[in-house]
Amino acid sequence: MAAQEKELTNEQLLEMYRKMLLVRTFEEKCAAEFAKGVMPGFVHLSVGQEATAVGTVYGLRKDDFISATHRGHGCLIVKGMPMRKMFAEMLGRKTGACGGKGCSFHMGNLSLGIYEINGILGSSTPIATGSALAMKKAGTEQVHLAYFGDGQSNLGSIHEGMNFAAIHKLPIVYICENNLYGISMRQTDATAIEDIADRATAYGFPGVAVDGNDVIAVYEVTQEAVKRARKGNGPTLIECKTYRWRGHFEGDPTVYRSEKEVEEWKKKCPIKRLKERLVGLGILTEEMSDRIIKEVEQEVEEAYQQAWNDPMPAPEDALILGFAR
Amino acid sequence: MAAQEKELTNEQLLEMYRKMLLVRTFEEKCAAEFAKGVMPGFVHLSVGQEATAVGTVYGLRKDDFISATHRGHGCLIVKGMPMRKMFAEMLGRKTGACGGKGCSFHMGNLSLGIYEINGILGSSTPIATGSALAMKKAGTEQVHLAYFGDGQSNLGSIHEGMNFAAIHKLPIVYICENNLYGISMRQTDATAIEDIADRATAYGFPGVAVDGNDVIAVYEVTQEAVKRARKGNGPTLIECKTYRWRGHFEGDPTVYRSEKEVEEWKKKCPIKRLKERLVGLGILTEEMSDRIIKEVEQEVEEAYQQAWNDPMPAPEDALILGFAR
Amino acid sequence: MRELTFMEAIREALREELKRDEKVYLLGEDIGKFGGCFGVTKGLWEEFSSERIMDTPISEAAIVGTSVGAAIMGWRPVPEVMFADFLTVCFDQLYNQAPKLKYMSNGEMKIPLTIRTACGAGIRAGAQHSQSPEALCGHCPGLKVVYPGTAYDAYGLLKAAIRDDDPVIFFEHKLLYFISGKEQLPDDEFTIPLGKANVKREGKDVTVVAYGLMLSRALGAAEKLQGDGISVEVVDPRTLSPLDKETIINSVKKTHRAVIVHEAPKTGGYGGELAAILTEEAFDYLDAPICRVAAPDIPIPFSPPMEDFYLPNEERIVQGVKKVLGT
Amino acid sequence: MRELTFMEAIREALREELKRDEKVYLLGEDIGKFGGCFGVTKGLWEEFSSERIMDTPISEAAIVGTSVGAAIMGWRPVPEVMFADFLTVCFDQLYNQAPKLKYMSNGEMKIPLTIRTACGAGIRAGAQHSQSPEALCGHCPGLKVVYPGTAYDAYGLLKAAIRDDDPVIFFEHKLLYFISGKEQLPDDEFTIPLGKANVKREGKDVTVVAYGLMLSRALGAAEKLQGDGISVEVVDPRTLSPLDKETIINSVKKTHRAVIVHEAPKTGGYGGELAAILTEEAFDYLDAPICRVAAPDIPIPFSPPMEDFYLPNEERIVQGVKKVLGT
Ligand SMILES: Cc1ncc(C[n+]2csc(CCOP(=O)(O)OP(=O)(O)O)c2C)c(N)n1
Ligand SMILES: Cc1ncc(C[n+]2csc(CCOP(=O)(O)OP(=O)(O)O)c2C)c(N)n1
Ligand SMILES: [Mg+2]
Ligand SMILES: [Mg+2]
Repeated sequence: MAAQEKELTNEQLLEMYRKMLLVRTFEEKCAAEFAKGVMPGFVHLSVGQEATAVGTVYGLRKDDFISATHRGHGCLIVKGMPMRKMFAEMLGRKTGACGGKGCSFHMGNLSLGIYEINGILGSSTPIATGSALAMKKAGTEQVHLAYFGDGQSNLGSIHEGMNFAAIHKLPIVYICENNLYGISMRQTDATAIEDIADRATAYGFPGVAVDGNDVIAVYEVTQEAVKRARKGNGPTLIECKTYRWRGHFEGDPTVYRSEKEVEEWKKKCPIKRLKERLVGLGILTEEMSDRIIKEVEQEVEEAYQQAWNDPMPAPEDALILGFAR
Repeated sequence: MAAQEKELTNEQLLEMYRKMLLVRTFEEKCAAEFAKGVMPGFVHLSVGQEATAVGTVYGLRKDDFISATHRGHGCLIVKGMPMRKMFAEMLGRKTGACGGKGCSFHMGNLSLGIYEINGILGSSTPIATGSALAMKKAGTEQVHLAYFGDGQSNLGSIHEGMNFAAIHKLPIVYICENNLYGISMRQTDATAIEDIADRATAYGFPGVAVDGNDVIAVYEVTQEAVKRARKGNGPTLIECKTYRWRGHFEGDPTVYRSEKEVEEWKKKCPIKRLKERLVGLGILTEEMSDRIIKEVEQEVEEAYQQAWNDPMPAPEDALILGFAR
Repeated sequence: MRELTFMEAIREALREELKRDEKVYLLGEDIGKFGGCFGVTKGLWEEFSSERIMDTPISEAAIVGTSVGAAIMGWRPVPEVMFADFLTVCFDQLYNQAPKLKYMSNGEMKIPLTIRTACGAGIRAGAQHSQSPEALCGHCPGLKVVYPGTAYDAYGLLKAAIRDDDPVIFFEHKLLYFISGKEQLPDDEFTIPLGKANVKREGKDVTVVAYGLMLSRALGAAEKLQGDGISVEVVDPRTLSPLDKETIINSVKKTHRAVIVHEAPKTGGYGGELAAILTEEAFDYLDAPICRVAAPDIPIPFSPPMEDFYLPNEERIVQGVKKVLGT
Repeated sequence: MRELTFMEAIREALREELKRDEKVYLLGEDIGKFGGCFGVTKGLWEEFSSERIMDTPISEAAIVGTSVGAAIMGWRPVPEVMFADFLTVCFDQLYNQAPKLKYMSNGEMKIPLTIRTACGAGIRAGAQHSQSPEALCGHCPGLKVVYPGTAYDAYGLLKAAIRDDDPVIFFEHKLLYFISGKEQLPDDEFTIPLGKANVKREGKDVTVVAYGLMLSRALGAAEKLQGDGISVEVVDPRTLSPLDKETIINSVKKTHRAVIVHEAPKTGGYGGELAAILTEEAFDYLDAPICRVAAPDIPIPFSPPMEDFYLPNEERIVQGVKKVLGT
């Protein structure tokens, strides 16, 4: 890891810290507003998983692509998605990421290299694989990062996507965000294996399990896989072991796990962990951290207020197919 | 193997030999009749793969079940399916295995422990897995053998079926009949792995690759897996490496492979191989073999003649849902 | 009498069938301790065991596919597909397997299987969690399609479905889980035969055919129209396959006018089938064109004003009725 | 003029589009050196490369799913699903993905994708290799559905489909591969716009709407009926979605009678939609009930006498026409 820390400049490390805070603050704002009843529909938050989002996306090229999961707000933010558009979508505003036609778990932005989040588990995997095929055909050395959760790794489409990528050595990195549960189902009940990463064996490309709460470790393995993919050496499956602090969706009473388990994982907070490391390295001070937190809070708050003041679509806008954009 | 040969009595070894000949003769009869134009539809023959059919099915209990593939006539015959009913089905007769409603690749017989052959690749895997779940629930120590080809192993349903069986430790044995091709696609082009058996790693149960032309080796690994399954220790994936001598379906010009490759594999004929072994062991003589061949030919011929003379269904029989049987 | 909501009625039906027949078991994602995504199975896992109420991996092809296999072996699985939108990830089991195996095996295989699934829009769940794909299932010969609109019907039909020897898909509109009030159900158990429509309101000027959530909207529209002196008969087919043509046709023979309502997009929806049947078999009784009231042919938008616009409402049903009455 | 069979016309259209636009590529099972299960793509792999004519694993969700992804990136994939019966193993891509992503992304994503698939009965392929599932596709808003009945139409429509920016499913009836004779096609390339029906035969007593293989049977029936002094107009919608209602309605306004023919089972088939449209929009012109001639609601049997009984034939179309004429 020392090697990576050397590769990463102090500025970069601080930027990663800031982005983790940004994601956390965004998600907590969502939670608070959802609780007020102003955010319709289903909202899946990634609080506790920020190291995975930041570690995987940070370091991608602008023209690289990601296909995040329903719990992927963090990935989107790191890839450059304006938070105002995200809030606006979640509030059903006309200015939202999908003009209000999507929802929290369908946001995307092609020009920023962000595929629409897909609501059908598994189905985005072959789609992302096709994007990687297109990249290979175009010879642009772009890479696609395709995310899925531990739970959805049991779906057939994921098998088909990974096998297809393997035979064509496509420039794709599969990221399994293993937060131990698919809604209420423990990964260890949904599969008889310990590491989802081992499934790479079935396709003939490397599989790596990594501590998903260690942003630098995640960054490191991702960058290695991205490099491999860019060079034409094919896919990698990375499993990031992490944990979601909140319910599956907002409102989930989480009867299926103990408070103790949650508390244990909160102790492993990825943000606290990076902070301690940066403080230890002398890059960050408490004061700096407080300042960043304040800036980030303001940034999130502003984005939210703008989104809040954005207009709702007209009912008949439903009929516009959106060709105009 | 010596151990197994000891376990298998001479009678059993001869019976296996006879069954392999029966399968071969049945298939060759199909080929000949198809060539005459009297067998409608698609016919997929397993000539060259007899060791896999006999080695896996021989030794099953009567109340065990199989789900064979479209190339599964051999498995059906060994499990006890009357050849007359098979020929009758393939000739579209009312007396056929499915009353003429199925076809060559939909035959089955529940009371003999034979699921209908499925025409949609992959889809029979979860179904067979459900049968194994039923067996576990019933506590009957039955076992289900679920077949699939190398080509179809890339379908999502196979992934989902095997994962489901793994977590419940179901009494099922998955048999991958790897004959190197899925129609024209080489297994080595359709996957980036050498042994399909390795895919068991993705589910956490054993995977074994075996020489699918060695009937005794196939029998041995299958029996071990069956024992394991019966004891409640869960599934096994067995990959039988073999080769089909004929086209994918009758009429296939096989442009995708060389004559030389076929000739090489014909040298590895599983029947010749068993014969030589049995002759070597002093169990079989040329004369005995000739006699068996003759008997088998007569048996097949009689079944065919009976089927041939069976009546066709009436057109309106199409409307009968078949409740009456 | 017991007072039950739509959701409670379904839960009761499941509980009773689980008790009655040990071959019945439920399986699906998060239906155990979690009680189901919408809470339908709450308490069943505690009352029965994890063998009778099986939590599954996220693996719809396995959920439905293993159910087909176990059904062949004589069990009576009741798989749940969390959202009807996900039927497409296991659609082969619904289209090529469950409904065909009996026929293909010349009657040897029976598939006593009831797939429950939550459908419908109105909860701001977006384009992939809000659909009503009953028309897809209505074109799979051999598959029975049930789509109840009341707690009473849901209870009686679900019990009948579970006891049926053929595969059934059972649509539960998720808005009905939450907005339907308590209904009176007899204390003694009962079943409602599949394939029997029900006249939910008698009338003489026009027949409105509606099912699922749309039933309550049709009844609301009928009430409003009553004020205008228009007498509306509301017929709920309840099961789309097999379809009780007779009740629907008889109603139209009486009223001479028909409006068909469904929540799915109009084109290719089941309303086409219903209209076609009336045109084939009650043509001479029809005094006006048949009107279909359905959603527009677009994916379902998320934002509340747009989603509300998407879903057929009482007002549009009222307009449809007025249209066929030429008023 | 060039003389081409149905299969040759499709191959030519593919070849020309591959030449015209390097973003076009084909993928599917055994479409390369093998030339496709039915031989449609024969010679293309040799002429182009294995990058333009990609053999795939047996993996329909990957075949169609990767195509959706590549289409988003600006490519124009033409995946082949070997038999239309297999669409169900990748149906999510057809139902929830390809047709919805443009809308869900507010127009940001375009999906220029043409899925080719061989459908239809008549080759003794049994219940799972003989179906005509166009009605399922006709209920996926955003998905265009093409089902040609002649070599000329197949050629022009396939080229238009490949150039279209929206996802298209293109049904090719496999009997037409083999039984259709040579047709005259102009030497110069042409396209036929999607969403335009075609009057294949003019007549005045009754309109028969038919597509795919049924078109030729409808024309055969029309010829026979001519002998009885009945003048039949045959309209081929050619694309079911978008549907050219106008041409069909205008024909019925002229003839006052309609028979709708399709090969898929009657219940829930696309004939329901067509009949419903006529009942809604041409009711006052109809002098008789609309008659649907379609297959019975059963899986497709294998044995020749039963399969022949299953498939609608000229005789049944003749009877349908006589029925609506009351003769
Ligand atoms: C095909 C399909 N099945 C089920 C669902 C419902 N669903 C949405 S999220 C989810 C859990 C996903 O678990 P996992 O993949 O581990 O991701 P996580 O939510 O833990 O981030 C489920 C079951 C769905 N959207 N699509
Ligand atoms: C879902 C699906 N896709 C494609 C097919 C067409 N098909 C039938 S057999 C076959 C090849 C199967 O290859 P493999 O699994 O290796 O079995 P083999 O024929 O070699 O015994 C194909 C592609 C099908 N029946 N179902
Ligand atoms: Mg998870
Ligand atoms: Mg093979």
